[in-house]
Amino acid sequence: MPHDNIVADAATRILQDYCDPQDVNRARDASWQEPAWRALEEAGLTVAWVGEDHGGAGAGLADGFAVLHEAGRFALALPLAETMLAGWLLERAGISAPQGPMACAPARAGELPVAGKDGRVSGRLRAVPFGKPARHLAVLARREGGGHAVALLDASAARVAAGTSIAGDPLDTVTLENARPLELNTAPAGLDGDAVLLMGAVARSMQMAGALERILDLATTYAGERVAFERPIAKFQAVQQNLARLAGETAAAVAAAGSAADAVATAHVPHEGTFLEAAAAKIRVGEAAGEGAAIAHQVLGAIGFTQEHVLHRFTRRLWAWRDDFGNETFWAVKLGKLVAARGADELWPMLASR
Amino acid sequence: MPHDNIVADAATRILQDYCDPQDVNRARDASWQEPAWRALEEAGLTVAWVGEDHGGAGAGLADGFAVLHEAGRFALALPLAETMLAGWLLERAGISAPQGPMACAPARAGELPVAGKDGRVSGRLRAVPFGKPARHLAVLARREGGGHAVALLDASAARVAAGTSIAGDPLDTVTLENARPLELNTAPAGLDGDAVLLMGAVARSMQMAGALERILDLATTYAGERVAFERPIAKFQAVQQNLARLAGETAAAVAAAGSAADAVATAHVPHEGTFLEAAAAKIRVGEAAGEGAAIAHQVLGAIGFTQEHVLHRFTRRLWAWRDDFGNETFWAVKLGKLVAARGADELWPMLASR
Amino acid sequence: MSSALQFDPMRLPPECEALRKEVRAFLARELEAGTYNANEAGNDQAYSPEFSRKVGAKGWIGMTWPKKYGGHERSFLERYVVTEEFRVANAPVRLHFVADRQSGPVLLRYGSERVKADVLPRICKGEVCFAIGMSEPGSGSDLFAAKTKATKTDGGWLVNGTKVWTSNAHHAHYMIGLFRTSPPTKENRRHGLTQFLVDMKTPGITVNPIYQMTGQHDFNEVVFEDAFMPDDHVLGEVDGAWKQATSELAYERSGPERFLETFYVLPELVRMLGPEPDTRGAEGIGRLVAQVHALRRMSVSVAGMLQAGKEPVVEAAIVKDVGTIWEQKLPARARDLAAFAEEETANRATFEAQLRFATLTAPKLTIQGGTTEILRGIIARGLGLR
Amino acid sequence: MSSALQFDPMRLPPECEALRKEVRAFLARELEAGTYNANEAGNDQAYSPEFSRKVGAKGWIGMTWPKKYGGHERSFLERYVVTEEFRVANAPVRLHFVADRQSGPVLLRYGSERVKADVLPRICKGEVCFAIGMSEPGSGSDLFAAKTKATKTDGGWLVNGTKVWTSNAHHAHYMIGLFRTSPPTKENRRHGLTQFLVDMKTPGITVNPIYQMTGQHDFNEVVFEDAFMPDDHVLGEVDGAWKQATSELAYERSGPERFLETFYVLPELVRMLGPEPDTRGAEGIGRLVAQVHALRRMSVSVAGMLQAGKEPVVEAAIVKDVGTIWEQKLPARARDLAAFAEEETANRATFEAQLRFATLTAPKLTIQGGTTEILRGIIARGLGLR
Repeated sequence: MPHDNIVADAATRILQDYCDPQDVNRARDASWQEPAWRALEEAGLTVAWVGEDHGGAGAGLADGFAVLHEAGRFALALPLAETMLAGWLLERAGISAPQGPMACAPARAGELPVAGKDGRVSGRLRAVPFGKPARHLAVLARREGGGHAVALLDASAARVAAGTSIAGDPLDTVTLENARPLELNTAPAGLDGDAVLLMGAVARSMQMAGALERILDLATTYAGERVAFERPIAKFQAVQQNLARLAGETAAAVAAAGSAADAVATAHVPHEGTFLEAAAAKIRVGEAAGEGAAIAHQVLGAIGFTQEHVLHRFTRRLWAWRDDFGNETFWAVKLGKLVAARGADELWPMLASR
Repeated sequence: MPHDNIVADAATRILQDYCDPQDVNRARDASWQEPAWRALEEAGLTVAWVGEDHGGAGAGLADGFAVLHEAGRFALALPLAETMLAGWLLERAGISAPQGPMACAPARAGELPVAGKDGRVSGRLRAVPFGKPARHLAVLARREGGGHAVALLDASAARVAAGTSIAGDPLDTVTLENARPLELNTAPAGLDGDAVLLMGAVARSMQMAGALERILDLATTYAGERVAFERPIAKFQAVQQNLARLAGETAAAVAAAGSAADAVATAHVPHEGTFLEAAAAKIRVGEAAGEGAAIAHQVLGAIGFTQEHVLHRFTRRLWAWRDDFGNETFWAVKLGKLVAARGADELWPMLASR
Repeated sequence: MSSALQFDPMRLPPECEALRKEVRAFLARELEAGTYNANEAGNDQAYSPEFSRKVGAKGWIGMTWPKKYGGHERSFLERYVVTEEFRVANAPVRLHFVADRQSGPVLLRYGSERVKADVLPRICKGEVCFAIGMSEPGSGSDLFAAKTKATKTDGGWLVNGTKVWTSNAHHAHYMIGLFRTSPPTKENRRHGLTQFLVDMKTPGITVNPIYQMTGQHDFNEVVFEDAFMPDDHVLGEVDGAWKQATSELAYERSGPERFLETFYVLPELVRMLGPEPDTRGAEGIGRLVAQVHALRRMSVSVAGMLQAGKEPVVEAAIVKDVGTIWEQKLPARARDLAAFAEEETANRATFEAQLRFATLTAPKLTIQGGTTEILRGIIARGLGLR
Repeated sequence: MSSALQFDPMRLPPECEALRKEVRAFLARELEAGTYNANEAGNDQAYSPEFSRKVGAKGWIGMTWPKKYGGHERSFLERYVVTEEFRVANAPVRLHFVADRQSGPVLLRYGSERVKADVLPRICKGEVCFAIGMSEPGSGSDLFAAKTKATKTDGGWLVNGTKVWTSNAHHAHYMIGLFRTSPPTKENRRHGLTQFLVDMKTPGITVNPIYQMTGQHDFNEVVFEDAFMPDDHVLGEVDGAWKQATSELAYERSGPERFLETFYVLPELVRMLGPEPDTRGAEGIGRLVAQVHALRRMSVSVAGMLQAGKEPVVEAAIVKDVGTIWEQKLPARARDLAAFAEEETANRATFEAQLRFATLTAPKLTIQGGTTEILRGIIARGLGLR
């Protein structure tokens, strides 16, 4: 998977070496995780979005999104996106990022903990991806008295109720009760709950686009190999038409996610265009995830829903990721309200401005 | 199209003789209409639902629905359903039905004219099918002071603004301003605006089911005849899969409409089960109309959207009929509210009771 | 041809409604007694010898079969009611369901007298679990490519080869297996396969699990190494299985289990949206209810035709095609509609667990027992296109 | 193969945005002046010599062609902006659009110098309307089954036969026709067809209207009876049209007109639902906007690749497939979403007229210029499946 991005190339090499989906799927335990994480960390990828003066790699947003695209292509089941997002959040507030896996919150709409005047943070955060394995938490909080703050917390400061996503990855409820952060800084203007969701939405969109590319590969390859009625099923028009639809969904996802990532990466300050792009990406990629996973499973048949086959590593993460940082419906209502408020005559100019 | 219903058989013979869709489509004017209408009238079909003592044929509800099924199979563009519905409404209130075409109102939710204490009727009725060509109108009105009344009006008592449906059939706005009815009787208990919509919905469902059966025939026959890439397109798996889907939509429509007609015909008094059946029919048949028309057009290609080909007589009426007497969305909200009010544990018993 | 699609408004006769009450009372008692948990997602897969024996004792297995084989000579419509009530209740029918639906009827039609007298009464008692050995590593939708070989030997046959995707094989007492007894001929590639009743205790049979992405164990690989099948375990004509394959399919395809597989999500969604949903929620529920009502009316209509001795092959295939697509899409629709439900709704945990299980199960609904593409091919053939 | 699907986040360069302003100002003036009516459903089909001449004078026809043929040597991206703004404005481009999009590029590539010097400058002035003569009564999707025959004669060819579904033929000054000059060969059934520039004034050509179910006249039957085509009207290789057919298709397929055909319904829906729609309305609008945004970003991406000299055949086919399905379903979605709009909304009449026209137009969007099935076949080939 060649691209013109040396940061993403580095990620690809590590993922190929340590996180091959077939190997991971065959692994009987989690022993692959530690060396894989170490390699990602040593390459600076986990702190890609942290400035060099805050202990990070200082990669651009675009490079980081390209890394997440790769992570999606490998159905990576490590908190890389989460740690990167946490790093981004800390960096925005000028807080140095620690080593080790982090979780970033809120990942669900309408859930902002509160930072009291004493600097302690309280609140319940549901559906936090990789909350349990995180060594630190980066949390956006609403400040008592107004404004927002970013808090870095040691995991021990939180009560974490472990859960799992439909992919089997950690999806946890984090409860903060007067938790004392390691650091707490005022969030810059514009960094509110929606801004965190937006960044998370684009990250997940890139991961999903990568996973969709891979299931298109898997299904296409399988169709060329699997024989039924004395010829490869790829020769059946019904299979061809299904795979063409899968290609269409994948293309829409790649285009929407890539465009949103580019928009976020190049916007000096977030604006309505960035919002349109991010919302549209999470909606359209989420729709493609549902449709695409269904088509891939239909093409692969029985083999595709065994544990043994690698397909489920991708499809289950597509089903999981579309729910994080606002699902399609959440963003659609938000986007629809904006469009309606701007009015009919502004719709085309808004689209054409992108 | 053999069935075990002599009333419907009579309708079939007349429709074959006077209203063959190919002939009607080729006709340069409306001169086919008058003899066709006369034949239907002479056979008593237009007043099928009027008791013999009120000048009608006294056919059962089931027979009448079977006639409408046939009318749908011929994409009949005459006010047969409307006149039958009007006759039914008059009969329910013990009013004798006149000869000639009638319209039945309301056909749209939330529009009930008011019958004053002086017996005069006022109100605006939109989207009344075949309002303009009707010689009489049968209208359900809300009585000042409570209850409902059925009014028989001479067409001259109303102001009718002519419109057309997407099928090119009359779809008119009828305005009544202190109109003096020829007759006005109190409606029996339970005969309210919803009851008229419900009866109309089942009538339209039967017409649509018939039209869907016919477009399945047309598309299947065409696929067997049309050659592309040196073989009939019926031999292409993509065409086969499309036609199988069309068969599925048609089957669902036939089953849902037939079941609702049976439920209405056999219910001594309307009950929740009748409502479920009628609402479900209009919803499911309306969905099948949209899907089915799209598939048929896709199979027939360019020829299918010429005036010359008969397909549009069916598809345009499917698009029109699904809007009359409440569209899918209208009934879905109504049905959904009922189900929600009854509660989750009553859902299955309700379904299983049918 | 198409106007021959028959879906008459069949109504279940009064005796069915009496039976329905009895079934519901039985299920309520068992639920109360803790025999099973209706809210446990995937519970319908559960294998419960205790429960199946009770069902057998009620006379609800082999309901339509002759009394001389332990059956009850009741109507297909009565069987329909039992099936749908059990399905909707998520009752644990795994042990007896395949035997009741598919295997028993095959034995009735093609089994030797000895086999019928031996096996059928035990099925009716709820003691016997069946598996179906059709698919092989190289043959899924294309059953007639099967290679597992039965070689004639003294007094019977020796079987060698491998079946895959065999549901229940790890529980099953018997399998109905499709084995190659002759090569296909030039004129008829479907020639040469024979159906056998396989006693799963036969030496030379190994069952290996194939786990699903849901984590469940349902599929198996079944390996045959010189496994001996006595002559009277041949079902029907040697080399002639292709003539026997289709007649049972009509009710295998059109039963209520063909659109109710994920139904449990719908009442839970209704519960979550509460008694006064907004327009969006009400519309969503209304459409889903209309669709499932239409499916049930189609399915009951086919049951009526079966009861009348007809063979509605195309109608049955349509029920399965439209039904499995519906039950497959239901979880996605429910997910959308639940998006704005209150976070703290009492049944949220139940709903989310069921939705997750339904989402993971959904892909296989349009594969198992004939893929969408195969079904649509059958429908197309019925329309005269092939 | 699939990971080669390229949809980079192309952004239109600044000169495009300046141009966009100019185009919008022009359209606003023409609208003001009454040259056309943006709200008239189906107006995009309108044939307006006055309007096309003005567009030509602005330099917005043949924008990417060499100046020596009257072109303007601007970028594909600039042409993209003009196309999408005209499309969204429902501007009456029927006279020049086909010539600009398809016929001109064919002439540029395969026309004789004399033909190019004669015809292209007149296209650029907005004076010349083109039709495309491909389909025949016996050949629709399968272009290579064409039978209309061109027989060699002194100094040219005599054409006999019939083309159908020929859009614009009743207005057109020229047609690009596909005629049989030799029989197909055993090895290559696509051999033997030749493209010609047809002057529609040629004696022996009769145009008969084929009315559509919308009531519109767009299609025609074109009958050739010994119509003479001079030798220098042959485009490209005699018998070798099959080599020429695909290279233009990428931008024929991926332009903004491939997903904006019914777009006019969407702003009208937004207007009807008002500034504060309920959750149901907001969700519906939001999803539709997300989908059309994604399509436009895909389409712009392909335009960028074309500008860079690439031939993104599969990507272009995907844009058309996904785009036409979207624009086809838009009217149905809008109908659902409008179901609870206030009866007396100011724009109801406009919305309903547009919705009706869009509903009637929708079926042909997945037929014209390559059916969904054909497009998906092309995509499948690109994936390496065929």
